[in-house]
Amino acid sequence: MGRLCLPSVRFNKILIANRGEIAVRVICACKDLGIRTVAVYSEADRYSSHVRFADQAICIGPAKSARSYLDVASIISAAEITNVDAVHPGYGFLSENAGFAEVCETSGLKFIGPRPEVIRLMGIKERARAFMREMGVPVLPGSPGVLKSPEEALELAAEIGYPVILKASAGGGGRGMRIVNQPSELPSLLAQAQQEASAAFGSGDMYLEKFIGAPRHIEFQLLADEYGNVEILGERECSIQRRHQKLLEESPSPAVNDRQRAEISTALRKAIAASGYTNAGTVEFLMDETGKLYFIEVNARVQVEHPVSEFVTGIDIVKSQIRIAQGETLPEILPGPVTLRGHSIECRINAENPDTFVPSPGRITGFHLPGGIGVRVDTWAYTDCVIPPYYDSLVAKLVTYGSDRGEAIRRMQRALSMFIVEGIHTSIPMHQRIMADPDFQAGNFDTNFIKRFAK
Amino acid sequence: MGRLCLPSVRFNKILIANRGEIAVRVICACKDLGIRTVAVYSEADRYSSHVRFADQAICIGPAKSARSYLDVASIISAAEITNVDAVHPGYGFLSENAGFAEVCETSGLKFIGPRPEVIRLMGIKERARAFMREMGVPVLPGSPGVLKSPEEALELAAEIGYPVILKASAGGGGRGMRIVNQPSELPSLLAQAQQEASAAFGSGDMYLEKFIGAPRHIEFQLLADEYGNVEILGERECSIQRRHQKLLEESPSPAVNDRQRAEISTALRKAIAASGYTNAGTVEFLMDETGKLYFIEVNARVQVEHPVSEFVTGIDIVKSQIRIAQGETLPEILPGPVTLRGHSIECRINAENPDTFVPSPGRITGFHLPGGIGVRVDTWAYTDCVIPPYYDSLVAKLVTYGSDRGEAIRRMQRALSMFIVEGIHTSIPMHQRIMADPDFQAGNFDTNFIKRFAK
Amino acid sequence: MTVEEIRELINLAAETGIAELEVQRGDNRVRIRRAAFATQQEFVLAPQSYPAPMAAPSPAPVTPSASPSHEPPKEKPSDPTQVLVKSPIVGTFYEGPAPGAPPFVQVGSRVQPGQVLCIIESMKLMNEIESETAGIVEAKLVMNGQPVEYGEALFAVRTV
Amino acid sequence: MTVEEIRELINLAAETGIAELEVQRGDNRVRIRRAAFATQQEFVLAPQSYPAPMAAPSPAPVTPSASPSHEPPKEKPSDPTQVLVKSPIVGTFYEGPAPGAPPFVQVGSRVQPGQVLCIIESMKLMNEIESETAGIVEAKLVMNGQPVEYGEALFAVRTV
Repeated sequence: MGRLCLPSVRFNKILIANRGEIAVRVICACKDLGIRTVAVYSEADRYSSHVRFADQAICIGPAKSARSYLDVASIISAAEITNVDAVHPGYGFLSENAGFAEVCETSGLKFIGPRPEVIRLMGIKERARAFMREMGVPVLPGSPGVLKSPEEALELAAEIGYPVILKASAGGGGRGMRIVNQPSELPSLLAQAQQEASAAFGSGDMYLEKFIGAPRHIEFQLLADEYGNVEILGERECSIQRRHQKLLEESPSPAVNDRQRAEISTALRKAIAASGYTNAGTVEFLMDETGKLYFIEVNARVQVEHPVSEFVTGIDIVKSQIRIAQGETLPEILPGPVTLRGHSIECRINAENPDTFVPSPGRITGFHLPGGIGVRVDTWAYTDCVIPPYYDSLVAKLVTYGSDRGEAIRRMQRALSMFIVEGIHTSIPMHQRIMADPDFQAGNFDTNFIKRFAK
Repeated sequence: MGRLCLPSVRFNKILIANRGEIAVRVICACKDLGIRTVAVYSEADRYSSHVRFADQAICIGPAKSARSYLDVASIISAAEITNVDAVHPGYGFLSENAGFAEVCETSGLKFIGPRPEVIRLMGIKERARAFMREMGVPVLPGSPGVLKSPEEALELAAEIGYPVILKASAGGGGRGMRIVNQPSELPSLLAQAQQEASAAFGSGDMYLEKFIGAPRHIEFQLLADEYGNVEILGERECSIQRRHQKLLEESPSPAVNDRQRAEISTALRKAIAASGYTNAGTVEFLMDETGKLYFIEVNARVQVEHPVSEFVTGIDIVKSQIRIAQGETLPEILPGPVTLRGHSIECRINAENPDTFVPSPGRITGFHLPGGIGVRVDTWAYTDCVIPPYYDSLVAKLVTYGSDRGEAIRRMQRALSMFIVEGIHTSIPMHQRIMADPDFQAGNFDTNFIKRFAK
Repeated sequence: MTVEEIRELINLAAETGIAELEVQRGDNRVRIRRAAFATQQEFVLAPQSYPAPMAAPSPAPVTPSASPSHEPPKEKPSDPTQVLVKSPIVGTFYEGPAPGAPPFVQVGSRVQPGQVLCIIESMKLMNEIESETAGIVEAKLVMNGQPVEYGEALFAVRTV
Repeated sequence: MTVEEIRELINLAAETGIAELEVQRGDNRVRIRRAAFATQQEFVLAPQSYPAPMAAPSPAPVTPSASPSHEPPKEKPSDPTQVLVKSPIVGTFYEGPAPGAPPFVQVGSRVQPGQVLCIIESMKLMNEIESETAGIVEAKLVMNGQPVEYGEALFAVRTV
C-alpha cells in the first residue's frame, strides 16, 4: 500500500479520444462516476452512439483517421475549447502514442494511461523484453536488442535454434514479422521485414526470437496506481486469432493452472512496480507446447477484451483507470482482494463475411440484441446505423458469463442465436461454428485453431 | 442432502405456457440446457419474440387471456400435439393454478413448479399462515382461519389492536383488501371486501391481520428439490410499489442485516422442507417500523424480480427450476454454497405514462437497449413491435449489478439514460426520479414511498 | 381467372399459412408456393407479405424468417362468397370418422350447414367441426393427422 | 395474356412477397419466381434512401433528440453564388486580430481572395482564416470567442 493520504483530484469532464464501442464504454464509466464527457468525432461518425451519449461532442476532422482520430492538434484543441480535465485514449489510434501523452501533459490535461516515458519503454519491444528478463519474468529466448546486422542475426539464430521469428521493434498487428526455418532464408527475410516495418512504423529496427509453432496466446491484466501498488486481474486466453487479429477471448485460460497464475502474477507485480508503470495494462505471453509461458510484450492501454476480466473479477477496469488517474489508490478503488469467480467469453462481432473475413460495411437495417442472464453487450451500433468503411469492423462485443466454462459456452450459443443483425454480414455464424467445435469445447486449441478450423 | 442416486429424467422439449419477457426468459434457460421449446401464443402475440425464438410455436386462441393463456384445454392440447415432456408456467396466468398443475400431471406432463396440493395449500393464505406459525416462522398477528362472522372479526380486531387489514383468502394484487381503523367501520368494510373478493376470485373467504402502516415488503427466494433439500437465496426488497404493484426491486434489502437474514433463512429452510414444497418459490414478509419481519404469503412460482437474486447469488433460478423438475438434486445443481456478493436492482420498464401510470400500448418505433458492464436486460420487445393492450404493461426488465448498492444505483442511472423507447410512454422517467431521490439513495423508504414521492 | 381472383388465392395462402396452393378451374390452373417454404422450416411465423424494413425484398444474408420485426399482415378485402373454415381449438385434424374410413368431405363436395367436415382431436376428445354455410368445398388445407393451431384454416368453401 | 397483365402479376408477386407464382389460362401459362429467392445470393447493401422507422414523424412521447437514429440531413440544393467559409480546424473563433481590436470583416464587407476573415486559435496558435473567393459577407455565423468544430460554417459569402 502506498501513500494513502495524498489528495486525489476529482475530474469534472473527460474527453474521449476515440470512437466506436470503446468510446461508449468510457462514456459508461464516466456516467457511473458522475463525470461529464466530451466525444470527438470525424465527419463519418456524426451519427454514432458515442456522439449521442456524450454530454458534448466536437467534430475534429474528416473521415480519414490521420486527419481526425490521429490528429493530435485537433484533439488537444477540442480538449481546450471544452475545458476538460483529462483525456481517455481508448485503444488503438493515439492510445500508445507517447508523444500524444506528452502533449496532453504539457497542455495541462491528465492522460489516462501510463506516463509517456513508460509508454515509450514498453513500445520498444526489445527494451521491454530486456527489462522483464532482468526482473525475473520468463522471456522468450531472443536477441538482447535491435539486430545490428544479418550476421549477428545468423549467429543468434544458431544459438537459439530454428525456427526463429523476426519482429519489428515498433510493430504490431502482424506487420514486419517473418518466420525463418533455416539459415539460408534469414538474410532475405530480414531485409523484407525491415522494409515492411519501415513503411508501416517509420522504423526498420528488428529483433529476433525463438519461434513457437503452436503457441497459445495468453495475457495478464494489470492495474497499477500512482503509488506503486499493482494488482494482477488474472489472465485471458486469446489464442483464437486470424492473422494476429483476435476473434474471441476468454478468462480464465483453460491452459493456465492456479500455481502458474500465482507465479506469473507475483513476478509481474514486482516487475510492473519497478518499471514505474501506472494505470491499466496487459502483459502478453506465449505458451509453448509444454505449457511454459514466455513474455512477449506489454500493451500500455485498455484492451478490447477487458470485459472478460471484468466479469470474472467483478472489477470495472475502465472506471479503475479513471480513478487511478485521479490519484486514488488501489486499496481505495478495489472492493477487496482480487479473486476470480466463474468463466467469461467474448466474441467480437465484426462487420465482415464470416467465411472470407472481407469487411462488410453498410447500413444495419435490423438489429436485435440478445439479453438475459449472463449476457453483456458492448456496442455503438443501433437499428439503421451505418458501419463506415474507414475504421475497424468491430460492431459489438458479445460477452457471456457462467459459473464454469461450459455454462459460459452455452450462454454464448444462446446469445449468438438471439443476436440479429440485418443489412450487413457479421462474424456471428463463424462464432457459432467455433462454439460448436469439440476442440474448442474441450479447451484444446492454439493460435493455429482458425486455420485448422477453416479447412 | 437427499437420495443422490435417484435417476433423473432429461427433458427433450418444454412447452412454455406464458408470453412476454418471462416466456423469453424460459426459452433462454432451455437453450442453455439444450432443451427444445414450444411457445404458445394468442392471436395478439403472433409477432412476439417468444414465438420467434422458440423452436416451435402454436397459436392457442384469441387475444382474450381467458380463451388463450388461461385456457387449460388449449394449452394441454398444444402440449400433446407437440409431444413435450414438461410445461413451464412462468408467472401469472396459470402458474399458481393447482388445477392446471393437476391436469398436466394426469396428461403425463411434468409441471415445472410445486405439486398441486402444495400450490393449493399455499394459495389458501390462512392455511399457509397457520402452517408457518406452527413451524416457528414469525407471522403477523391475525385470525387463525377464515372469518366466520363480523362478530368474530370484531372480537379478533379488539384483541390484536387497530388498525387491522381485511384480506381475501384467495386474493392478490390488492383486490379484496380493506384497512379498518376503528370497530364501527368493520362490518361494512368486511361486506365490501367480501363482495369484491367473490367477484374477483370466486370466493368471499376473508381473514384479518394486524395492519402495519409503513411496512417494507421483503421476500426470500427459495429453491427446493424433490428430495427435501432447501436453499434460501437471500432476500429482495420490494417496497417501491404503487397500489401493490411492484415497480422496482433490489437484493439484498438495505434493511435486512446478516443476523436477521440467517435467522429467517434457517426457519424457512425447515418450514419449506416440512411442507413438501418443491421447485422455486418466494416467501413474502412485511417488516414493521421496528425492523421485525412477519410472514404474509408464499408465491408458488418464479417471480418477475428473480434476476436481482440471480445477480447477487450467481445462481440461474429458471435453469434450476427445470433441473429440479428433471429430478436433479440441489447439490448437483448449485455450483457451491449459496453466497451473496454485491448488490442488484431491477427497474420494471412498463408501457405506461410515468406520471399518471395510465397504460400506453402501441407500436415501439425506436428501441435502443442499454448495455455495458453490470447491465442485464430481459425483454420481449424489439424495434417496430406492438405492445398489445390485452396483457400486463411490462416491456422490459432493466437489471443492474454493482459491488455495492451505490454502484448498482449509478449503473442503473446510466442504463436508464441510455435506454431509448420511442412511440409509447414508459416508466423510464419515473425510475430516473426514484434513482435521484435522496431517501431512495439512503435506503430510507417503505411501501408508501411512491405516494410520498408522487407529491 | 382474373388477377383479382389470383390475388385472393395468394391472400388465402398467406392467411392459412400453407406452403403451396394449386388451383385448377377447367383450363385455368394456379399454383402458389409461399416464400416461407422456399427453404426448409419447422414452423410458420411471419406472413411474408409485409412492408417492414427488415423484410424489404433485399437479398439479405440472413433467412427471411430471422427477423423479430414481424409486421402484422394488412387486412385484405376478402371475397364474400368464399368462407374459410377455421379450427376453433388446438388439436389434431382427422378427415374421416375413423382410421381408414372415407373422409367426411372432399374437394368438390357440396356441404350443408351443420354437416360434419372433419374431427379435431383435443385432449382425447373428438370434436366434430361442422360447416356453418352451404357451399362447395374448394380446398382442403390440412393433411389428415396433422396438428392444427387455433384459427388455422381447414377448408375453403365457396358459398352457393 | 397481355404484357400489362403479366406486369400486374409480377407486381402482385413482389407486393405479396411470395416466392413463386405460376398462372395458366387455357393455353397460356405464366410462372413467376422472385429474384430474391432464385439464388442463395450474397447480400446487396440496402438502399440508403428508405424512410427509417425512427425518423418517421411519429407522435413519440420522448424528445426528438432522444433517438440514436440520426439520419443525415438531406443535402439541400445549394445556391451556387453563396459560399460557406468553414473552419478547417477545431479551435476558438476570434473576429479581430486582438482583444478590443475591430473585427477583420463585418456583414456587408466586400472581401477579396486571400483576405483574412478571422482567427481560429488552436493549441495557443493563431490561425488566420482567409477568404478563397471575392464577394460580400452576408452573414457571420459564429460569435467572437466561441469554440468551433472542424467543418463548422463561419461566414456566408455571396460571390460577385
